[in-house]
Amino acid sequence: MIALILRRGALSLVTLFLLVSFIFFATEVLPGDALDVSLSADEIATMPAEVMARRKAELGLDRPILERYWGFLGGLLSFDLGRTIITRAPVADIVAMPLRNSVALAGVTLLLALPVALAIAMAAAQSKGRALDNAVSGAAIIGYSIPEFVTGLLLIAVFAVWWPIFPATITASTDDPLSVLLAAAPLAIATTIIGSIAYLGRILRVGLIEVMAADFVERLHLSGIPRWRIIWLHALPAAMIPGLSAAALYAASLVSGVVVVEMVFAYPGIGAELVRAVTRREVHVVQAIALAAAICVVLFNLLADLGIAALDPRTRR
Amino acid sequence: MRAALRRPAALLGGLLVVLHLAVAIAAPWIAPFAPTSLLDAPLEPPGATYWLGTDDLGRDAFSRLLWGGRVAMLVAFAAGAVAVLGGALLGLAAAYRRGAFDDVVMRLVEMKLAVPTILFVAIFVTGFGQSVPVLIVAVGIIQMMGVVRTARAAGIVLMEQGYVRAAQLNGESGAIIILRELLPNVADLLAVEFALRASSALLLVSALSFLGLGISPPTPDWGLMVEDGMALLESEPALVLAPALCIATLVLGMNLAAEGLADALGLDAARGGGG
Amino acid sequence: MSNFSRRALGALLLLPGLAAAQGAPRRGGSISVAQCSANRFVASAQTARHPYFTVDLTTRIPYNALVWVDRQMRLQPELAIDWQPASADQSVWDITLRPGVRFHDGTPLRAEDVVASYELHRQRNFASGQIQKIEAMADGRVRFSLDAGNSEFPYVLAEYQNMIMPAAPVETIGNTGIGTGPFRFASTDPNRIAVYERNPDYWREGFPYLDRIELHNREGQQETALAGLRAGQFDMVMTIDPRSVRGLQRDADLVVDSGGGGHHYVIQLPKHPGSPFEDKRVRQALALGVDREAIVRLVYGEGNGWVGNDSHLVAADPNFLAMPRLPRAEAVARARALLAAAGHPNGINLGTLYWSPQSPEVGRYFQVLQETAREAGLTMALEQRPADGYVQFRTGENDLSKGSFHRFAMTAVGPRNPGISLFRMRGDFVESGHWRGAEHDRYMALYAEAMREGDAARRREMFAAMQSLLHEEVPALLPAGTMTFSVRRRHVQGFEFHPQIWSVRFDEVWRG
Amino acid sequence: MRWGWMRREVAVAEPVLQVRDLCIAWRGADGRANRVVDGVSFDLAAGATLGIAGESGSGKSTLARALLGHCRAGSAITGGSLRLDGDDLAALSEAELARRRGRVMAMVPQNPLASLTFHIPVGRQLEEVLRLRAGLSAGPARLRAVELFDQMGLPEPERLARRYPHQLSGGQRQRVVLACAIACDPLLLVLDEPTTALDKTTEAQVLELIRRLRRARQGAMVIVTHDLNVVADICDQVLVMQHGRIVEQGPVGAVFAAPREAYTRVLLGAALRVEEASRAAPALPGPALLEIKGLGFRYERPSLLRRAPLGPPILDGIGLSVARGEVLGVIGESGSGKTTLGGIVAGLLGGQAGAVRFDGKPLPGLAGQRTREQRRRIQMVFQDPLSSLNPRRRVGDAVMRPMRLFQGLDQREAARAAAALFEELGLEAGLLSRFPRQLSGGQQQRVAIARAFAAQPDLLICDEITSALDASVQAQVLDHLAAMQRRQGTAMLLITHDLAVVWRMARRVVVMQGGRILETGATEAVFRNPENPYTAALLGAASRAARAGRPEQAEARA
Repeated sequence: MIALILRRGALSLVTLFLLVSFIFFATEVLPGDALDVSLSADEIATMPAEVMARRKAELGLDRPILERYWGFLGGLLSFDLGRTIITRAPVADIVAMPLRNSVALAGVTLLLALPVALAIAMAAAQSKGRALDNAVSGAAIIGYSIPEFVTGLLLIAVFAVWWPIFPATITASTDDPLSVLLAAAPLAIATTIIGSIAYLGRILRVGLIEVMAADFVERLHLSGIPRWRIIWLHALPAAMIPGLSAAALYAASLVSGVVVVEMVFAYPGIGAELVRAVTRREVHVVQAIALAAAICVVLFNLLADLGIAALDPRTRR
Repeated sequence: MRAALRRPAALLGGLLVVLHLAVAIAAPWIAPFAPTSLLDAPLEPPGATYWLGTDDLGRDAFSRLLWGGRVAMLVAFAAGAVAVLGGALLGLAAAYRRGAFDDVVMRLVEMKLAVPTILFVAIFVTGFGQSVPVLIVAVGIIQMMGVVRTARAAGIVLMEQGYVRAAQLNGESGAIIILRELLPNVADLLAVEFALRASSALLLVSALSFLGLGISPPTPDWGLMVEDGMALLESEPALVLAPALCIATLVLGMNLAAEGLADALGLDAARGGGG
Repeated sequence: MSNFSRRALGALLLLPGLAAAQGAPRRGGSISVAQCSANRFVASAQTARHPYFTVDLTTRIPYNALVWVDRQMRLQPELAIDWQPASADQSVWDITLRPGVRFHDGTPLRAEDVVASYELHRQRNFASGQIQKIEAMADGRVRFSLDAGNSEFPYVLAEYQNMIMPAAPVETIGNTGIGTGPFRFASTDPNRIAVYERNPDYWREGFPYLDRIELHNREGQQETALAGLRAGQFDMVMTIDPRSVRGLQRDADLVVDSGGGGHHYVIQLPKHPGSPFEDKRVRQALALGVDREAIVRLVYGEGNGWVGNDSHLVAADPNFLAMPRLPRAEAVARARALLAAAGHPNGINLGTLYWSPQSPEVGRYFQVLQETAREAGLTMALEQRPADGYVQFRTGENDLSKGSFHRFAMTAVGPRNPGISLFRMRGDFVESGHWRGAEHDRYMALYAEAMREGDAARRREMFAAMQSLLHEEVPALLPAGTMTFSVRRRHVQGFEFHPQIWSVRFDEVWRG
Repeated sequence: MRWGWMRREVAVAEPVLQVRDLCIAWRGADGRANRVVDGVSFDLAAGATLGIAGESGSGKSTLARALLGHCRAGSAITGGSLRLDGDDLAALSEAELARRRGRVMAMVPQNPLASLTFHIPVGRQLEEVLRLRAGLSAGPARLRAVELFDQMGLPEPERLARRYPHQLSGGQRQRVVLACAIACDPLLLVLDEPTTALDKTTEAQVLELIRRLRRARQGAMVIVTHDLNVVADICDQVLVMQHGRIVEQGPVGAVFAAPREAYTRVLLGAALRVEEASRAAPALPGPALLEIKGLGFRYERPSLLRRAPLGPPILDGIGLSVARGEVLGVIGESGSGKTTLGGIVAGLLGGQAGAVRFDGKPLPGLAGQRTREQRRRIQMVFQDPLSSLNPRRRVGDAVMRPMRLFQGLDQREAARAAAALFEELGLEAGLLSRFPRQLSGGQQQRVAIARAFAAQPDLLICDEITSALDASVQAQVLDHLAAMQRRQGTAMLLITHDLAVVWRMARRVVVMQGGRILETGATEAVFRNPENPYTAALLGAASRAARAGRPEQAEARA
């Protein structure tokens, strides 16, 4: 197990290094830089060229790309994420709270969606090919087929405007306690949950159907063990195993991938911060967020591995 | 294929996709007006001339609806094809070569998982512009990495097959083995992958359009119509609901078709759709 | 004695021009405001209160500048009560500060604060680079020395970043958020929320009315902001898309305010060898062929926009010189005739026009432009580019020797005074399409003369002559523009929107 | 040892199990019903043991499950009756069946590893049956489980009960599922292929346990197997099935001694009969074609970036030689390293220790490092005929490809040569344009052989080439192979676990176990007088069916 964790760690470091380099150079080839995009057309129309050049030099934007790259890597090695280019603020300060909020949103979503997805998958797997299964899989596919922003806007129209029982947009602050923030975000959570249930339900259903066809299920059936017991005690843990890695990747992608939901509901998460950082060309913030997202992938994968190890004794050595 | 069509859900899915495709292809001939012409006063109610009324620039909403799937479908299907072809070749090559090449490919796949999709597209679009070919490549690469994993897993199994080993023992080149021996045997898998990738690409494109990174005006596009129409949702709901319904039925059709195809081929569509 | 100072002296204590509110204003209460315009800055916790890193719309909540521009684009005193050129060529200006003003922390406003503030602006603000020297003088006066004559310099003092902050080194000035404005910062969530509370010592006696303003940033997310408005979370949403106006006006609970003017777009026409725009007749044909009224009617709605005159001036500007209007059929006929004369009897393909979603309606704007130009035989393709990095993209490398030139592309233009706006058509700037030749030289000579001219009426004549030159030469196309809009619930009163969003004031807003 | 839980009194006169005209059909994806059990009838008395023999696809496993009233999804009993202890299982509801399963009838499933829940310790799995089916409470169930494990001959039953299935050996797992099945002392015990997954030594022990159970119990027992040796060992009656129908049934001794049906004879013919003379071809004189000295192999150390199991040596100190035209049999069970040996000689695996010389020159490890000529001269035929042909290509392509590659023939010449080769192997030339799935297993394997001979090799490696084939076609394939081999004078490395195949094809044999060579010598000498006890066990297990047919053996059993 420890060897596995070490191995994963080493691989992840390689991935992270590639990722950091990719983002650095990818953002470098884009037209303009942080200063340019911080100025409006009106301002550029009036700003003399020499003033522009002086400001670039002040911000270090005129240094050769490799020099900046090494500087950035050096900073990373000493756990310094750097500072924003324009405001010279520590990047860690900008990223920390939105990251917390996104992890919380992903966590709550998963926590609420998993049991529902599980129940749906079990209902469907128990009656494979019959009306209930068809209805549930159909609903899952439909849930999977509707763009998130449509779901979100519809939820707002129904539950905030026509029948105002929930807030339409989140007015809580980035650094409010999580309880306050999440309480202000019922529709945002509902939107991510709807998509998650559809996705997780599909994966779990397939896993469960597969396991229900396994030899050990047949043996138990032929021993006269009741069906509920077979499903709960024998099949379910086995079905969770292949689903776990997929669920972990999904959870990791939720952290940085709910950009649309964050935008629609103004949830103060890392996805919206990322969009802002990209459009403002704040390379260091983009880097930090991408790193955080990558670390989430690594961590969730590790959690999945641990979960699999707990469920599947064959992987423990 | 025939077995897939015997399932009612898959049949419905296939019909939806074929219908949408047919309309998209035939749009220039069957649409009563050009989709971009400013014909009349804005927001005319539905009537004999304009079946769905006019939009807020005075264009025929019905004609725009008929045209509205063309580019999105082009991007989705082309990106699906890029993803499936590229992903299959890369995945099979990784399965064939293993070793360092495999390691590099798998790191790339992992990297893609770690880079948020939006960031990836934003960098791509900012660098190369927001044109249809750029979108196809960007969305194709995003979808490709999942295919790489699937194709590699299938390839590793195939590499153990006698006919691959026989070819290796005869000293056949890697390209021959990948193209002759491996690729034809993952065709079923790739057909399902294609349907899944195309539907997921369509969703992604609509999300990107929503964020302003996807298809851009003056292209008539359902996603843009939904986004545009949201401001008028209360007074002109049809301008939002009609294109939204089109997107939903098309994606639904592709998903149902993928599921049915996978079911018929004994594959696992849900897990293929992840990653 | 200049026009400015006379008017300024007449308005020594009270700001005129703010419309009277319905009924007797009530004191107290709080409102929650959302705004949708793009904020170009990434603020951190340290800088969230700095005037450079707050949303443009909100700078005049905690801060004041020396001068304010009213809805008719006229200069009004704010922290300065008088401004006078101190040299005949208009290159030295003396400003008299309003007496008795205190910052939020209780310290009085001194000339040194203005000097320190402008040390920052001189280095950072796009329009303040012309300031060579700032000196604090006796009896609350400040002297600005410019690099050249600028008769419109007081407009610079009203620019959105040029707020007055308590003196501090350039590196740290402004971070405290302390200003002289009607409200002071209570809390901030960078890029997201700012909460302001009433400044009891505001220099405008009796103002403000409100106790508290909560500002929520919903940049680019108008639908969410409006949903919040309808759901009762917000009392007001600012800078909304003109297209939404029609629907919002139908709602009896809501009031839509127009700023009476706003931004528009410049389409730069590259004039390098081989470009179709090298030929003046093609440019003129384009100016005639684009149906400007149709853009206003379809994109903005009747009365919500205005027809441009191919200069960077907005129609709200008193110096704006409207172009002669032709019936549509005649304009198209003339455009076709010009094209035929230029050797394109069957019309001409102008290539790809690049655009960027700098405001929500741009996409529709250029679709109408494309369609109406087609009627006159001018075809073009449209290609969207991301807003991010766009200004550089349209500029290109601009190296003719390498065969690279700037692009046939649009850019947004803000509502500013002629001194800033008309300067944008200078030949060495990309927006003029690198306009060259005798007419350009005449244009720039007129500009230089106007900038040295102290008399407003004479200046106005020169500006008119410059605009006429542009009508004839069409170095760039500026077809039409929009008003700015905001929407509020009925109980929010005393609010007026502004063509320059950074000049919006909340002093007189009250809650009914 | 006491067998105290078997107290059931059964009237001997009446059969416990009465099957009449049983039909089971699968409904295919195309909607057509396909009968897999067709009109099967038999009786089984208490205390009797019935062996159901047949090859894969004969419907014997479907029949076995039906004996518990169970049909897999997609199949159903379409006719006949199945009376167990007076009830017609075909007519009972699922709930009534569930009440009887485990108590009245129980099953020992085919694959014990897959049939045990992998994430639950085996003790708890047995306790579950005891608690839910035998009605014991938790404490007694635990004690009883340990007791049962002990009776099944499992070592240290208390510790073993805490282990997970994958931590047990194959024999131990078989004993665990056996314990689960007999936990409630069922009237009818069905064992589905109880020894297939086991090596010969363990198989003998498990069969001994089953025999003991049979003696101690009064209920009836059904053993489903493809291995007639097992039937000969423990059954009193046998029922031979083919394509869902009963081909022959009767007492074991009678059927084996005088099979009435051709199919039964073929099945029996596949069994090893050492009495008959081997017909293998002699070696050609001359220097050795293949010489292996001190060959060792183990998988690579795992690098930081790659995970590879660092196993014990797979091969250790292997030395052998093959002369031109000689057939060398390599015998061993799975895990003996015989397939690895074949892979190394063929060029599939590299990185071994020791020396491999081919035609006097050192032979590089991987095929890619060998010369084109070496690659041509060494060819291989694989175990699974279907997987050795690309399902998406016509079989003609497969055979013509080496001809074009090595002999530089053009399309027409290659087609002609392929047709000729097909003819030699008894295949019609028309089959050249078929896809592999359109051919039978025997035809597929002959195509694979044709592909190998298309390169005109000097050394052919055959890895278990008959193990996936029905007994009836094995002989045919081997005959064609032998004829080709003789005509072409090709040397062969014949890797197999089936002693009958070696007996038939190879003059010389090598016996392998655990990566080492135990014994080398002339096949006749080794088979008749094995020096090594392991070889003796292999031989003993392989020839029981043949002996069962001889009267003296049948009497001895009785």
